[in-house]
Amino acid sequence: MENSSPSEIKLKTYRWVRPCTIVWLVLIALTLSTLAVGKFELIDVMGGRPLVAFLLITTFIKGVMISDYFMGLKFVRRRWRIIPLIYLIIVCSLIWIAYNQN
Amino acid sequence: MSDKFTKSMARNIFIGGSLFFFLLFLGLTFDTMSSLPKRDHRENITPQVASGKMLWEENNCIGCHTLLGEGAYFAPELGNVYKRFGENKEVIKAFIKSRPVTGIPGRRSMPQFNLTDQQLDDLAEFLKWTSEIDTNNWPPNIQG
Amino acid sequence: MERGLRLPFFNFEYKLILFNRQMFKRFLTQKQSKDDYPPGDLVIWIFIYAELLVFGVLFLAYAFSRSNNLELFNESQKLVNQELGALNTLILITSSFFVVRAVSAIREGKVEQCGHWLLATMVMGSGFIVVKIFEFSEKFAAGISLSTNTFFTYYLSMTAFHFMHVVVGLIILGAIWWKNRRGGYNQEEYTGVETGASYWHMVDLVWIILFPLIYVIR
Amino acid sequence: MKYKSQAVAKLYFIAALVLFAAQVIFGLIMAYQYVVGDFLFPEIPFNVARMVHTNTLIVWLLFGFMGAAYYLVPEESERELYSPLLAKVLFWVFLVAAGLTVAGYLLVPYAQLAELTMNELWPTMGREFLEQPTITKLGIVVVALGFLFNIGMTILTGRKTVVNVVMLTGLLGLAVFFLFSLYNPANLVLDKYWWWWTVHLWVEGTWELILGSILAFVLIKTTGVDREVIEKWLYVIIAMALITGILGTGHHYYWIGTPEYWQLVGSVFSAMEPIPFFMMTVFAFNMVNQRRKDHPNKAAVLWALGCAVMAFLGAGVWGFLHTLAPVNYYTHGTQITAAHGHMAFYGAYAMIVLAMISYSMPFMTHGKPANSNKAQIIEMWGFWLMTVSIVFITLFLTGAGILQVWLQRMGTNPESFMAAQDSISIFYWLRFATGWVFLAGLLVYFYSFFAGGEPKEENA
Repeated sequence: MENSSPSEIKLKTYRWVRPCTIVWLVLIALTLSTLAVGKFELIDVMGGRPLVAFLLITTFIKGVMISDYFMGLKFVRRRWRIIPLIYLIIVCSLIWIAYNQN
Repeated sequence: MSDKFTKSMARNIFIGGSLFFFLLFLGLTFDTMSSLPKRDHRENITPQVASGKMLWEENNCIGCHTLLGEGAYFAPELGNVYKRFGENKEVIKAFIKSRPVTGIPGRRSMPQFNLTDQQLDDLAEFLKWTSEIDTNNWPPNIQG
Repeated sequence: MERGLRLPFFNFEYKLILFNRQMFKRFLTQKQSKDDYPPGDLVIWIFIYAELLVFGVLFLAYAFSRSNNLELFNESQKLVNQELGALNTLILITSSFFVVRAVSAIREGKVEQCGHWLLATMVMGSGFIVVKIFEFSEKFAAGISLSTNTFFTYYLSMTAFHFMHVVVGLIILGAIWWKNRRGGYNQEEYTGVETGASYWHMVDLVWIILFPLIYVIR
Repeated sequence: MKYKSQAVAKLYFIAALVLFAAQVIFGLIMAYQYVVGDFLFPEIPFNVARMVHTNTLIVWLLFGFMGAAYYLVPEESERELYSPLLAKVLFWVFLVAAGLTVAGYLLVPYAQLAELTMNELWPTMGREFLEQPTITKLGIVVVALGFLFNIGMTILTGRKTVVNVVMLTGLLGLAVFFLFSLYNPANLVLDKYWWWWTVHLWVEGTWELILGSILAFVLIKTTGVDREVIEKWLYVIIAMALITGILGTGHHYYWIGTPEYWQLVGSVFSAMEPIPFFMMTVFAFNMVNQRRKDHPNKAAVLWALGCAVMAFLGAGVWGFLHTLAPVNYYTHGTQITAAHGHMAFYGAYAMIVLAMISYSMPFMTHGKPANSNKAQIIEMWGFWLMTVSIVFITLFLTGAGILQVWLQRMGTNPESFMAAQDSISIFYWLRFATGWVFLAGLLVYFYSFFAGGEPKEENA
């Protein structure tokens, strides 16, 4: 299928630029929160489980945002969007399971 | 077939990917080569051990035995035979020397190699050296 | 003798499981035509999935061997510099943002602007490399190597493996920037830029997972 | 077959099949020696039979690859072979060298063969798969250089297609990595490290390129799907093969004295090695499903599809069975390795050579695209007999391996090697019986060349 018609591109580019700036800022905020958790040894202070859950959820959200907005999978057929989604779910949940093993 | 999948990009991935991973492999090889001297006590390789290895090769022991798990699976593992025979070179030498020429009826038989005493000692020395390689504690038990 | 929608890789499963769903769905959802394929060349996406799989297996190997010798991992993790890790994450996220701007620029035909955004991405990427080299030299100076202990085996092998991917990413972006400078891309033909961008996002996505897992989780 | 110089491949294929038969016969001798230890002792001890078995395997596969190259390169580069005379000369040089070496193994004790061939000047003998005397190894290097020159000149001055280029890359890689067999240091750990550069980077590196390009050629010719599509997928498959295969060498560096990080690198990357084989299976079936013409040579298509499937099972699944370090700790050096070896070698490499033979022989014997229905049916009987018997040999050896691991490697009081071998002799008897089925399949396959009947024309 050839690229969509010029007017279509206009719409898509417009929609692209604005959200990706927001996404960028949100990503930075989440990264800083992860650093904060690490820096102030909150995990040792407040116990590991809730905070690691928080970390994994923020990682998951960051991953989904990157794959949807930055990689542009949000504007593509659903089957391509599912793959990174499932990947992130599996990796983050298995890390959570491994963390709780001991 | 969709045009979204061009042959030139596939070729680039092939060339780029294999070069990339070959460079990684060279890097790991370099690291292994520089850290091996600390692991395989190569300083103990005396001329005797070297000639023992030559004997091991020239009599094709690898044709029946495994050494550190690699070789033929017909006869026992010899990487740790020095330890299995009670850390005693004489037992190994006696075993090789005493192989019957016509073999043991109905059993897996080791040929008689007619080695001189000096050769037997070299071969035992090589097997002793091999048993002292740091193989990340393989095999799982003394049986090998 | 064309048979239905031709998807090279998934065609096999779709034929077995689903009655030809795409044709049916297309008639229903005509409101806004989604692209059939992700941006960039499909081969890069096959490579991306392979790399995600490798890194995924490495992450899980790290996680499960961490739970086996917890004390060693927690102890060794103290030697790891979290600020540098976080700085690198911010760098990579920003470089990803720049490359998105580059793609949207070329989509609007602004070749000049796309070149600038690509340059910005590469500058951030080299920033990541500088920080990484500093971190590695710090570790090697402290006598830490691949064989020090299990934690550092994982730490060094994963970060070095990712580091090499950033280097390759910079080479790809450099090639695209060079082709763009010589007018290789325009509003009609920009698949190359999207391909490089998708690869770069994969490198960023992998680091997003790697940073909390190795640097923070204790 | 557009060019008459392609007929040179027929010589190579006949030699390949003769050596294949020799390999199977010595395989049977060894299979019986596993159960009756002193069979043919001391005339042909087990180690001599094994050397002949493994060396004839490698040599007949090399003959097959060379024959395949001599057949497909002229057709791909659309010009006559650079020098058919050189091809014939190299054929006889290689055949004589191989024959002398095997005769040397059989007639003279190995130590004496080493003396005769002055091994002490440049010792490279006595290592698994590389037992040939040094002069034979140098002979192989010369033959390889001549062969590469011949093929290279044909490709460089003709049409360059992906199949051609990939075949040349694979053959060049094969020649380059063979050179590592000439390095044999006194330090056993170094010796083993570099030994794997020849063995592993052959069977899980360059040979996969050769396998890919021959399979692509056969599929292009038999399914008529346009070349662009097949060549795109060829590149993707061999890219994945090299990406996973190169670092996959690590799964040999677990227990030979190399640092421990190889257990991580080796496990992760070799666990991914089945992926290219899976892609190859999906690719082969996809191409045949989308075929634009029904090629009369059904047997060749069967061989090509069978090769993709068996390569995935043997090299992929059975490889993954014992490639992870924690598993390999117990199964290293047991019959599990032998089981993987049998199915991987037959499935990936023997079958692709037989597929090429099955495709090209009709053209070379009577110029028609396919043999008669009768001949093809007999050939398919040979295919199924050989393939099914290899599957059973692998199953029996896997059973033997699992029991051996259980008895000899696990538990509090493990049995000695010999005691464990006696306890699993039932599997060796079953494997021995299946070996005869394989020989029967081979004979049926040979008979299919002489079955006669009216060769079939190219239909729609």
